[in-house]
Amino acid sequence: MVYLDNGATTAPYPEVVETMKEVLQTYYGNPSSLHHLGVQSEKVLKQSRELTAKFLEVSPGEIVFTSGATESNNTAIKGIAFQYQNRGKHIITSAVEHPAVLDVCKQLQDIFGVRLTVLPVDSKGMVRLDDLKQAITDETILVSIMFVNNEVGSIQPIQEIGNYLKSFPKIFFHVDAVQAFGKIPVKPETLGIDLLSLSAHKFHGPKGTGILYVRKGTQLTPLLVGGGQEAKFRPGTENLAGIVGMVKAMRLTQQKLKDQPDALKRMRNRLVEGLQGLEGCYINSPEEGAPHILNLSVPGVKSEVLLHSLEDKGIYVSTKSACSSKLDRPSRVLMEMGLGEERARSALRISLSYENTIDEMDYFITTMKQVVPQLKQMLN
Amino acid sequence: MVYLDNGATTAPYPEVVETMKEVLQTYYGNPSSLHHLGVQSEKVLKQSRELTAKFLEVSPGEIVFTSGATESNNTAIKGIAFQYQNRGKHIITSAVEHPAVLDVCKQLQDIFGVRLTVLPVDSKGMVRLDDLKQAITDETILVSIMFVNNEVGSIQPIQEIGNYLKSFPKIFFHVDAVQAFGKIPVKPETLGIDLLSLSAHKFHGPKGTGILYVRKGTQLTPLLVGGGQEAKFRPGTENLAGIVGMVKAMRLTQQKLKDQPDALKRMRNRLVEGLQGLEGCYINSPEEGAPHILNLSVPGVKSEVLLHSLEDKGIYVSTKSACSSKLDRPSRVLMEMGLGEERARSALRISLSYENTIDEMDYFITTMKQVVPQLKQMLN
Amino acid sequence: MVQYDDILIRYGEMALKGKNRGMFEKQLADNIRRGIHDFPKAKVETAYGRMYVALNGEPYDGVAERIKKIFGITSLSPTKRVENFTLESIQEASLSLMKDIDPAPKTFKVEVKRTNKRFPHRSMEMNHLVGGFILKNMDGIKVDVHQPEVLLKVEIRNEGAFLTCVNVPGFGGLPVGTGGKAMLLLSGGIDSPVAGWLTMKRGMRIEGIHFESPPFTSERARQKVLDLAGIISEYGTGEMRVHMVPFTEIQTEIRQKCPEHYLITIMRRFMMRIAEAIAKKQKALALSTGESLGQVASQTIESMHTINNVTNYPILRPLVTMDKSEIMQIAHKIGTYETSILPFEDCCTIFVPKSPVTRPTVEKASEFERVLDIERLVQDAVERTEVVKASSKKEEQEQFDLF
Ligand SMILES: Cc1ncc(COP(=O)(O)O)c(C=O)c1O
Ligand SMILES: Cc1ncc(COP(=O)(O)O)c(C=O)c1O
Repeated sequence: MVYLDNGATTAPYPEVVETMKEVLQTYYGNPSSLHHLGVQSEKVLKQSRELTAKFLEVSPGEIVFTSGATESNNTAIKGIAFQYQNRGKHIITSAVEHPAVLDVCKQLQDIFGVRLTVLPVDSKGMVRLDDLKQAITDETILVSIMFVNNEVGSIQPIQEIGNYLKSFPKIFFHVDAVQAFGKIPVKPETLGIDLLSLSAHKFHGPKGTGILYVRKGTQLTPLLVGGGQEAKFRPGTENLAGIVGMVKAMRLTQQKLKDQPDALKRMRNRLVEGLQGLEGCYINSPEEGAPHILNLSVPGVKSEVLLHSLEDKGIYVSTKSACSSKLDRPSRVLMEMGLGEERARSALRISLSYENTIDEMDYFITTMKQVVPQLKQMLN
Repeated sequence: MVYLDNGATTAPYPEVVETMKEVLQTYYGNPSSLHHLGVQSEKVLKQSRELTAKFLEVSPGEIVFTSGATESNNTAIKGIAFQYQNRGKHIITSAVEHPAVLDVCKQLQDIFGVRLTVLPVDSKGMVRLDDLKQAITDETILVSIMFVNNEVGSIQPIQEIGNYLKSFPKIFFHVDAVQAFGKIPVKPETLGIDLLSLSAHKFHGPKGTGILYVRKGTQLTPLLVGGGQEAKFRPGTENLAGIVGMVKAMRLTQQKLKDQPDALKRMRNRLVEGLQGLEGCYINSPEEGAPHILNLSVPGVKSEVLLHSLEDKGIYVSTKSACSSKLDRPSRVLMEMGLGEERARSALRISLSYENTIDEMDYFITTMKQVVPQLKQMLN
Repeated sequence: MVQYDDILIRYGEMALKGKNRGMFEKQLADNIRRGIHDFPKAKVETAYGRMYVALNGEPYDGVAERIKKIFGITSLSPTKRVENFTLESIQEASLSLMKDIDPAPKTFKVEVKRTNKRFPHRSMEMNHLVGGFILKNMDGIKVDVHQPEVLLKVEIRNEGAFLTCVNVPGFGGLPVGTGGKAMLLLSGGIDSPVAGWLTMKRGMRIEGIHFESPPFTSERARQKVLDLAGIISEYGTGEMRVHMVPFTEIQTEIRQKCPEHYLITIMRRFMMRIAEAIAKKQKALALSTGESLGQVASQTIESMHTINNVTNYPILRPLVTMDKSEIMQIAHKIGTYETSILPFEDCCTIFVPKSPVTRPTVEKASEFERVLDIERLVQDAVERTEVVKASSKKEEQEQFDLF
């Protein structure tokens, strides 16, 4: 099996599974309980928070553990919208956000009277700083832009936006960095980010755990209310096994990024070169995109058909983002990039992880060169 | 070690841990992915939903998997409040709810202009149907009453309330059944419940997973917005390992309730009898309360002190609900029951599970008889 | 974001003449080294009468956050090093530094010092060349030679050009470890950590003494004290020993045998006796407490007099004249407040008499105590005392092998 769908989700590292098992068996006490079992759990939780903070180069008090990026995004965006509604009701986001950002903003627009500006992207899938500058008004309270696009891998100009927004102390900057962590450096503080979302299962951690970084001093109207855990930003009995598993996965992933900083890039380059010879195959990802995502189209061959043909050969890829893949629609992101419906209907996303190998890339290329002409012939 | 803090959280069953490990290793595909790995995960998810539905005697389409009861409660209460705000803005709840209900209602009151009625309780910790009847107005859209109180174990008259509310088709009935499942029968449909919350870690499942039952036809403004999973009631990549672990724990727990329907009750009775001879020790729980919770006070000895003395002997209990136990305040629930500050400051909660034994009860009784007089002497 | 190369450290040189200076600098360098141990590439260097930390790629913010706490430092400045001596690169670097200041300044002044005489432009000329370049490339900024918001210093030396424009104040004081040792009576409250911090400020090393009364006090209360010790140790040597004294027996004895209104007075006299005994063993020359006058009924001057009577040791009371609000302000500033307010029982909150005496006398206290075997109780508590090391270093705390 050649698993090239790491943008949808990743297999947990064996070490992550082991450590989760240990936590489930040993540290099951409720971190809020006063007795020794509770104290032990609380200490494990504290250490998890400190390590997470260290990996992101922020303070432990700025780390909120959540149930995943969907929750992190909702907590951040709605939290700001409700908390600061007296300052203004205008939010800016981009057209290529994940639904867990874009649809949250739309919900705020539809139900809570928030005014929304959705920035377009260029042919590389990137927002333009100038567009952002023009969109800002006195009413703007939040800018939410993703770090790395999940379908094509475009890296947004987060540093530039962060720098620019520094002169607007009343505007908060949220970044969905789900596809960035472990692939490129993610340092919210130096990037000028106020809120940042991560999801563990995208870097070989368990599903159902995530992180929201909340810069010190940022207030949020809590989305979840309850027992007061996570400094009231995210109450509910803590999923300690998931959290520890996630932190372990963070550590291992950061280590890989450090030890083999070019590994993903090399695999991606191999794919690009290898596919050059394949007629009718177009690369949709920008050259300077994230190293782990390569989006391509074979106009004339519907995404799903190509996907299943590859599956027959043991290769697993996806058509677009996992959660929208069951809808038979052209890729929204490719449409926004202006690539046209034909390419948007025939797009495949190859998404890599450090667990993949160059050999697998070669196998993918060979298989494509075999499958695509066959399909084209059948479809003509 | 004698663990009597099962109301705070329980140790996952070994079978639950094993099955989670297997899911993490084998079914890591994203249920939304189109390829085989995704399809397999989707099937596992579907089966989980069907089993859950069977255990609760409802339809699979009415089951929403969440990250725990805090999220279930928030989703239900806010979901109704926003969805039906045009019908009215009045919510009724009780004074002895968990903060994950009461504080949600208060947030709606403080920030979103909802009118809130908080029903008082009698000396047994129970709401009176008459109070509820009087509180209902034309504006009422939601009644949220817990099934079993987490501090003292009072069982609320859910069936009566459910029956009564049947004549108000526009009022939704939400029940926080976190402390009820596995201890008493929980059948939302026959009880007239529209929304019901559960949390896996209270019945030997993993932390970070829960259930929201949403009766067919009930609309909710989603709290989390995103990729559309869980019929849009709760998007985000599904925590499959957690879900499967939870369903396994449900099955095992229901089996125990069936096989040994009196086990908990017998242990609780033993405690009550055994403590009768202990001077200055008062039982706060109503006789006809849930079989797994026994709340007691030793006036003059602060809860925390007794807790730590028991801990020295290897017995783990709690002072009140776990999440509020770090606050040095008298128990809110006991105050509401009119038991007075002295008893509310000296309360202990003993909470049982099927894993406890009669021998452990005897050990607890012996230890109390030894420790309490010592403490009283030291404190006099 | 500017990548800084070094952090220049300034310390109160004026006060330090002669042979103390070497000791002072060495201790300060040691304390800084320990403070930034988890930024392994950063190196402390002393050269030509100044001290700086070469970042070698470590983040300025993270490193500065640690350093700026350390007692003995009056201020610090991040510096940018320009290795080649072209005018353009110095101008560009100056501009990037200015642009990095948040919020953007309205006025500035350039001060160039040239010790490398081979550099072609003289200092005065450079002031104009650099200043003019910034004026041309930044909006809304003016030169103010008298009271500039930002003073951009450019030093052109043989090793390179060094640029600084930010001056971050430190806490001053003397490096911990240069002034002997005191034993701090450390409860879990707001006051005693602040007292410890102030004691450290004058260069004293401190060790904590904490009185525990299990089962009245808990594991979390103990952890809280260790956390507090860890927080204040960051201002000194990065670690602190805490002596955990078992106090339950003494408290219950007093409670059972002495009049209730003298309970607190007698309890505190025991604390002093025990602290003195431990101080002797540890070769400390003073005790330090968080007492301030008139805060609570037990902190009257009469009370202080009666309690003080059991020891000849100097008792440092850095908070003695402060209002509660002043103390809280410091607690916030030094980062102990949030931990101090966690609501775990400590030994002083368990037995609270209904009407404690506000004007105790030595005579009465001694008389009431006569029923107790003072020597045995003290000796026994000292013998059973456990020493725990609190540390600001995470890896020296209890760690789980899970990650
Ligand atoms: C960019 C981006 N944001 C958010 C999410 C949502 O993450 P999760 O499903 O773990 O909540 C995903 C992946 O699904 C993603 O790729
Ligand atoms: C009655 C009740 N409701 C809700 C909760 C919250 O559950 P969780 O912390 O798993 O979200 C609890 C337990 O903490 C509870 O006892």
